[in-house]
Amino acid sequence: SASNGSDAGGDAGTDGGYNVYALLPQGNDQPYGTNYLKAMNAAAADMGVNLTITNAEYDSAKQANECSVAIASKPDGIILWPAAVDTIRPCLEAAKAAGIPVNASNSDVLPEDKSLVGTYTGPSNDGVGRAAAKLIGDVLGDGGGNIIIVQGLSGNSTAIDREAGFRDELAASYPNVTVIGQQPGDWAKDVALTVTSEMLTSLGEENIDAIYAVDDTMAAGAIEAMENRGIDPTTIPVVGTGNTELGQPNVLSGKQYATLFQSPVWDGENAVTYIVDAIDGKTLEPNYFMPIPEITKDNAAEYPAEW
Amino acid sequence: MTHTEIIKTPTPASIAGGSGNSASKTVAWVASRGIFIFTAVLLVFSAIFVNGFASSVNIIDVFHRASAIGIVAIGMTFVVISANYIDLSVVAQIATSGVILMALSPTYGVLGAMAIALFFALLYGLVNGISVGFLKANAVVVTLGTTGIGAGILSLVTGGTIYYGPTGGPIDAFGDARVGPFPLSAFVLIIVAIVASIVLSRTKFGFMIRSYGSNKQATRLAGVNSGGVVVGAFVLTALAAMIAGFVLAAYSNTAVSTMSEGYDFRALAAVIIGGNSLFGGRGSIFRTFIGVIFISVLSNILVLSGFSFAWQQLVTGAVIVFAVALDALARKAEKR
Amino acid sequence: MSTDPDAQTTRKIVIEAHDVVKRFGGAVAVDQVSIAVGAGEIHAVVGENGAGKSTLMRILAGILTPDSGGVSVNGKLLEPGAKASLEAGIALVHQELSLIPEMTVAENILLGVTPTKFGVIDSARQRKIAGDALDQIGVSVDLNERVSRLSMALRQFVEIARAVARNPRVLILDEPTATLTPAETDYLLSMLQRLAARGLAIIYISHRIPEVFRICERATILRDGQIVEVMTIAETTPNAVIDKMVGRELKLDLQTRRVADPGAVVLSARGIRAARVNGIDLDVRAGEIVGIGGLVGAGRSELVRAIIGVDPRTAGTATITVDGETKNINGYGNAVRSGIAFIPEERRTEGLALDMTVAENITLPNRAALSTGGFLQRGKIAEFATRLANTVGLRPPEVDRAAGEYSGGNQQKVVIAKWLGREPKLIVLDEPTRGVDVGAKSEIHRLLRELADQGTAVLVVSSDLPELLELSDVIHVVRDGRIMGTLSPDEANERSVMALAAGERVASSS
Amino acid sequence: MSTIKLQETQTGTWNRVKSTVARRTEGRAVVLLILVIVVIAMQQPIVFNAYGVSLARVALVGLVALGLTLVVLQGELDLSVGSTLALTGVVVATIPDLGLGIIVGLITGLVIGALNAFLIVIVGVNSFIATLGTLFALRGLAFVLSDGRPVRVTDIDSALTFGRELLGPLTPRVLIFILLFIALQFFTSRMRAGREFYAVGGNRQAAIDAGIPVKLRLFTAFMLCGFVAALAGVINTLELTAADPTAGSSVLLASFAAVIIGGNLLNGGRGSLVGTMIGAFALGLMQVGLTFAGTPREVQDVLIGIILLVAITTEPNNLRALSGRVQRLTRGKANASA
Ligand SMILES: Nc1ncnc2c1ncn2[C@@H]1O[C@H](COP(=O)(O)OP(=O)(O)OP(=O)(O)O)[C@@H](O)[C@H]1O
Ligand SMILES: Nc1ncnc2c1ncn2[C@@H]1O[C@H](COP(=O)(O)OP(=O)(O)OP(=O)(O)O)[C@@H](O)[C@H]1O
Ligand SMILES: [Mg+2]
Ligand SMILES: [Mg+2]
Repeated sequence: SASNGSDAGGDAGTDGGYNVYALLPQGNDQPYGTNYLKAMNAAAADMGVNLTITNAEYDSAKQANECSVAIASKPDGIILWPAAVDTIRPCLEAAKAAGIPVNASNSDVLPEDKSLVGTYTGPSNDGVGRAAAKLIGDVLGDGGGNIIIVQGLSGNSTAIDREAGFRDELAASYPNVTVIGQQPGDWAKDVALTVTSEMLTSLGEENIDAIYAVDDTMAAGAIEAMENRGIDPTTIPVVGTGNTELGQPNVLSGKQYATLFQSPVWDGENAVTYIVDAIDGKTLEPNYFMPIPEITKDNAAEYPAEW
Repeated sequence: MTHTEIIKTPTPASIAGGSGNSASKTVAWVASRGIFIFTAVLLVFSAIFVNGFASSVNIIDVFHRASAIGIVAIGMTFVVISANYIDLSVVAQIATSGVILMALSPTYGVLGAMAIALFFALLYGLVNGISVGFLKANAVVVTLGTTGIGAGILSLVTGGTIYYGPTGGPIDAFGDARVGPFPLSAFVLIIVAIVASIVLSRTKFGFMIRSYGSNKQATRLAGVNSGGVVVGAFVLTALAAMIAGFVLAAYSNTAVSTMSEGYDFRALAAVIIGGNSLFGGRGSIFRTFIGVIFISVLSNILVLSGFSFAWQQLVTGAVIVFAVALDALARKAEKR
Repeated sequence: MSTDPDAQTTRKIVIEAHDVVKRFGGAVAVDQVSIAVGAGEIHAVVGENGAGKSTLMRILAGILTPDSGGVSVNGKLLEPGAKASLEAGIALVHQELSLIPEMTVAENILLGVTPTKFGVIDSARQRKIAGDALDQIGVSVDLNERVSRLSMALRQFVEIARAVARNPRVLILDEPTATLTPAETDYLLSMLQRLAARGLAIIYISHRIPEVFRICERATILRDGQIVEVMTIAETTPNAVIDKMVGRELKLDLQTRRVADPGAVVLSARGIRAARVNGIDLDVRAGEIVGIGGLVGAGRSELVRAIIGVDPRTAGTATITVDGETKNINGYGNAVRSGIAFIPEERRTEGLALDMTVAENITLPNRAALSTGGFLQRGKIAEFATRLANTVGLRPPEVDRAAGEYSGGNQQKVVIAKWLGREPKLIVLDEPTRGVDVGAKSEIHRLLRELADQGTAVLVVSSDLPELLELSDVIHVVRDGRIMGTLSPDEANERSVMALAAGERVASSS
Repeated sequence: MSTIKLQETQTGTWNRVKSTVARRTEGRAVVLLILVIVVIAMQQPIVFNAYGVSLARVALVGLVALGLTLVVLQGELDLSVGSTLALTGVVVATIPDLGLGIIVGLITGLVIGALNAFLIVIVGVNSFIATLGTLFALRGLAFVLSDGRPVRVTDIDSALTFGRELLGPLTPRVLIFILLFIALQFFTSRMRAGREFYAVGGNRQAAIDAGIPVKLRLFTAFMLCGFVAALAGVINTLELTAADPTAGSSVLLASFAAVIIGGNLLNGGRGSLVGTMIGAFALGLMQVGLTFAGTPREVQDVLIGIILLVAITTEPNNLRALSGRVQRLTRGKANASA
């Protein structure tokens, strides 16, 4: 069934190996993507899968074309990490028509498109948001309080999903917690630093009881913003996501109240594992969610940072 | 700060003097200085109406917003005034120097890393400058090409790794350092501005850049090595971009290959809002500096007032359109 | 102002200008000019460079709107704007060619009036009309050729065909023969007479008085933007016309011209070849003014530019000798450093940075002298610039004013002033007084003579024959990038120069 | 009646061919395209087998470039195409009735073009600056309207059918692209208004003097450019069944690249849509080929960067300038040694 000549990672051990396209919106241009790719390539090498990887740079039109390129080269399976989940229905239908199994990775497809994918592997971004909301809601206690959100790059679907989950969970379980400010930190520490500081200025340090930074890099920025103003970070709990090399030290030192361990390694590996299962026609659960352990000062040591 | 420029584009009409056109001359005078007035108004307005703007902590944030972009814009001014529109490759240049600083200081020490960054800055400046100055290629296209090459290679080499320095290390210390109420980076910005301003307005070289921007042919026929002048302009821009990379990296004590996305057009916007002419010749570093302050204050108060990213973009764009339209009308008023 | 003493025409007036005035900044280019031309008349408009001829024509053609006064055709006053004038049947052949380089001959001939069917170009008709126009003027050229690939002469005829194609009532030609050989000129003139015979009103501008006397019925003489007189050609003489143009008795009194005592050779060029320059040898001595004559397009500019390295040479060497030391001229920078000054043909685009001040323009070539340790010496600059401005008689001598604010003549003085600061050993001027008014012109001439007397070597390219004859100690006449002949002051006169320029003696080889 | 001969008229077919070739501006684009095709034929023949997909990519790269070319031909520039694309996409998606949405979207494009033209022609702002402003403003507007999230079209099924192959493996995008190319090529080569774009770009003063309505032509070009960008936005939205306010970020530079490689002179007056088309084919096919080969995106960026640099620095007159310098230098040496 091998239709393209590329023998990247091709391992003589398995019969020619499966040809799989991985349609990703990021790669070596992002920290997460870099480690995701490492794990993915390693897994592929083990299982004798020939991977062809694309990076659409979150341009959904580009990804759509790469999808049709993939389908045209008739691979055995496709791993799709949507650039924007709303835009992938055509890709999924085309793949289905061509009889190519597709698994979603890292960002789940919309419920109405669920029937078009074999399974989803990765974090529940919505779930990540909810977990963050729990952490913050619980630490604030029944009294609740005012919080601010440091968002990711505007329009980015992961960021959007996490925020949605976060706000839903607050509304559902923590009515006393109110979001009084939100600004994009563009996934970047320096931007997060500035906007957090500015929100502290405009809303008043005393009025802010907690900060949700959509990832650890930006959490680090938020923390530095507080330190720069002589605020003790432990007094305003910050919750991030990732347990990154940048975030973990802050958690260990208690500057960052908590984070959620999202493992690019798990993500990359399982994307490959389950596409192989899908190709082999195994019956699959609708979702294989990445375990998202809550990391705090106490257990951080047990979870070495991966990115 | 030194500040010499030809505020108006002189036309034969402007010595016609006499009746009628004195009115339009006043319009022109006001308009050509519009940005200074706006900036003043904006500052006063913000101080009075925007809660927390005047606080010392916020001044710091304004300068944090201003420093890196400002340094790039000041560098870019040399390319703009030499009538070469823009150096798109500053995006790649900033990231390159920032990443080199953070990634290599551990092994080569801070100064060693800076030296290596300097090498690449010069490389960028020379490739861009020679292609534009001697091969007479269009600057926009050339720098578009070098961006692709430079950013591509940087990303290939570093991946998306976030390089971060030890907390309290020299770079971090620089980033956090304050002089009085101001962050050190603010002084870097001001020093760069003063030096650049002196170079542009007082030195032989700056004079040649302005003259070249004003009339390439006449400058060449006066025996100036015009290609060399262009190379000089691009090298200065590259050096500024390098410094901006250092400042940006030090600010957050981190660097990553994507750290400077959007800095190309944002820097150009600052140059233009300052009222520097894209046709070259006309303009000053001081104008760019004011343009930077204007933009930084604007985004700062938009965040302070809780505007969403969407509105921030919209307002910024609208302001640029307004500023440049006014500049054009000013020139028309003079011609009349 | 009244033109009472002036010659009136009995013909039916087709086009008429009433007291038109046009200012450019301070300078009045056209001042209270009224002119009337009748059907079938060929009417000359003559005057020195900068007299306002082209400006007046651009006003007649609706391209420039006069500050006051108006233009009427068949007694009907025209709306401002080129379109109205075109529709009224006024066609202008510009002095500087105004064709679209990347368009074909046919497209250019019908530019602005392209025939269409439902917006689609009717290329059949386009080619037909263009072809007819070319036939009318009797020129054959490939209608599909891009104009950028045509010779200057051919471009000139395409321009004329373009005017004719609009079958106009009024045909205006602004120095159409400037780029033509006598044969071509001769042809053009008889062509114009044919057109006039068909009832066209033709306005004809030329610096070549004989042409005027050959085909024109009346001549309007402009000086400094004003009408001096309207003369009936049949009742006057060339000298009378020239005197009126210049406003003084113009006698080229060769006896009283400065006696040059040329010193050692300063510039020596051998076998120079370049684009449109085909092997030229040439020497210029200290204290000598060498003139280069020829028709526009002869390659004079290219010649001097190639010699001093402004444009690349394909072959040949040029050397400059300063106090006994001989250096090769490789590249322009090196030429300037070794004491050469160059005043280019295109003042506004090559000579000056118009939006910079006079002081800044003067500083440019003298930047080294005016700066220490890379820093400009502001005080020194002001003093230095003012001194030079006075030397060349810049009026007003305000060095902080933008160069673009000065009149053409004064601009040219600035261009010269900026080089005088370097005390050049060789000064090369290309069309030094083009578009320069009479007063400034004579001052520039005086300046050049003084320089020569002080031992500077001077090389002048000029299309202005009187100027060339007046200034030069020796004249090389160029044609097709070759020196066709060299004339000493006593051999040189309009006739002999023109003859060489037109290649008459070497007709066989051309 | 006598006629004079002023030029050696081109005789013989060979000379005709030579002069015809000499007139064209697409030389380097053709060379590059041939190169790409040859390499692909050897390395990734699948690019041709799956020509439907490849053409879709070419259309993706080239559609906006077609509009941009019209502006460049007049010596102007439009930096706002990417934002226009994003904004119109959002407009289309937010309007429930797809048909109505498409119409409003396209009108939006025309309006934006008119706005740009107004700033440039009436107010007198340099096009580079004016469209830099609208670049920011329109992107902001897209975010405001979409609240910074992708907007899914209401009538997904009709949108889906739009995205499917219509003619063989060709999707509507490809067909629209081809038709638009033919239309615009016809417009700029056979229609008076379009042909006069070359006059506006080649010698604006002469164009004005000849009575060409230059302002009108500028308006036309910018409005067409905005319209084409909007069209791209509409097509994206339909094909993807949703609009992404961040869309089109890469469009400007990609289209710009196609235009440049296509041999269009940025000062205007010289170039052609054919050139842009060839440029788009070269870039598009190359990208598809590299994607099939699984080449990392970074490598693709580097390659395209190099091609741009080579394309621009090898403009004939630039080279002539260079060779002139080199000659003089070498001569300098020779003389020195002599
Ligand atoms: N666009 C302009 N701006 C400023 N001054 C101008 C402009 N055009 C012409 N002038 C000035 O107006 C005067 C008349 O110029 P014009 O070209 O009409 O002279 P002319 O008689 O045609 O000279 P020539 O014989 O050299 O063609 C000159 O002093 C010239 O410098
Ligand atoms: N046959 C031609 N083909 C292309 N360009 C030409 C031709 N003839 C003249 N030109 C251009 O027209 C201008 C005038 O020609 P050139 O300068 O060579 O002649 P010249 O003898 O210097 O006359 P001028 O007095 O105009 O300088 C120059 O820019 C030249 O490049
Ligand atoms: Mg004239
Ligand atoms: Mg000349």
